[in-house]
Amino acid sequence: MIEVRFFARLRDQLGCDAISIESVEQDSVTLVRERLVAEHPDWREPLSQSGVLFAVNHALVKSDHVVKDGDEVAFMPPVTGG
Amino acid sequence: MIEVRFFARLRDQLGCDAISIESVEQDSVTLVRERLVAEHPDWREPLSQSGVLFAVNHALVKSDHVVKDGDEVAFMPPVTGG
Amino acid sequence: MISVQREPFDVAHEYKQLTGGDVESGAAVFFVGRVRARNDGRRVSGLSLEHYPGMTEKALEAIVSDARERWPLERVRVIHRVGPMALGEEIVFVGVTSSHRDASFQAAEFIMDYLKNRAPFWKQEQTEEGPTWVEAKAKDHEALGRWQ
Amino acid sequence: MISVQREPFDVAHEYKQLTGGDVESGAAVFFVGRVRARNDGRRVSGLSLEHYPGMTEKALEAIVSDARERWPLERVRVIHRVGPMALGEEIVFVGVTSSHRDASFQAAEFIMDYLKNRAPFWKQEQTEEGPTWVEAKAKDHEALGRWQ
Repeated sequence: MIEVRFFARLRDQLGCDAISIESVEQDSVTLVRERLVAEHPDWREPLSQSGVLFAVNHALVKSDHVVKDGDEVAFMPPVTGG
Repeated sequence: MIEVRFFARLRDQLGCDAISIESVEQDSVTLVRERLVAEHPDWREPLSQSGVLFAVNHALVKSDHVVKDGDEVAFMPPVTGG
Repeated sequence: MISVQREPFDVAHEYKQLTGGDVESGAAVFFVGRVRARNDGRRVSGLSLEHYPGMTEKALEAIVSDARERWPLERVRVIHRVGPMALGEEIVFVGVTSSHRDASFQAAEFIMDYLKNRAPFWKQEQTEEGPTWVEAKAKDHEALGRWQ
Repeated sequence: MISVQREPFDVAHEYKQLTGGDVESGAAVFFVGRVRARNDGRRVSGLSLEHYPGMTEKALEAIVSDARERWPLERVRVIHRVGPMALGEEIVFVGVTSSHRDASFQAAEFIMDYLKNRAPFWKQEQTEEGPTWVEAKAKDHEALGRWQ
């Protein structure tokens, strides 16, 4: 399984903090997003917004990053700390 | 009269804190220095060191700055505060 | 040293910790970011900061470690608060000491620039229209350009 | 506000003065320069700072006024000590607040760069060979280039 987490504005838009999904062969952040959108069509637009950041196991990654069973994937809006 | 002042290492090299000299027509910092050196030949080298700064009435100036009767002229080594 | 905490911090204490007992590093630079009453023209009455526990500390450690590779630094301190904060309260503290003035200025600015773009914090402002997520600024993103 | 003084200053107090009661300027940058035990490889046991009374304040005011023309600043504080100082003691404090992070960083650095090149202060170090006037550094002079 893959644990997917959402933060801040993105979490509010989706109405979801976290969701578990099955992992697949040759998985990637992009593929995780596609499976989420297939399940929740109204998530397509928020998850495709420009500037959305991806983290796998607490490190920022690009969308083609390989995702393995047991990984934690996060979708986050652009950060605004400091 | 012109009040001439020396600071820090330059003052130590000249063995002089301050000296008053006559003002002349069309005076300048360069001319003040020439009159000082004419009077004290051993001041030529310290007063001609590269990096020596000139101030007239508490403002940094270039060596061709016009000097008037009553002005305060300062010769200073490069500054090292901060 | 890095702290992500709900509690306020004390700038005076942090300054003492950063410089105390050290007679080798002559230059100390500090940045303090505070909650302000106006942002992009909106009146703000308070702030709430969300973060990604577990990732936040790692992201900040990576930034500090990058800074240490670029400049000869002595002590580095980063504190970032999370949770609710009132107007005027301190949000973030970055302190850097070095024997080189340039290094401490640049490292402090570098850490802030990367923190603004890479550390998983999100600000929600209390405004007249209710709680509003703060938009990321293009300017903050462009600021990274100077370090690349 | 500018002070040239023999007495030590208190960084905690200066921080409070700079930020107290202000909820508009979110960014504060501070530089503190301290007496260090080593300079260009020499062991230093103390410092004495000479200045040019009457010119010093004017030079610092001109620098701060230049900074205010370049960046939108709120409060600016410059303190420079003169006279004898022990290892670890604070020599100089520059504090700048602004609603812009960039402005406060750049103005503080600008003020230090110009102070190092234009303000009439001279350091004399106590070393094993007796009191020694500190040599100006080419690097400090080159630092001005970035502002021109």
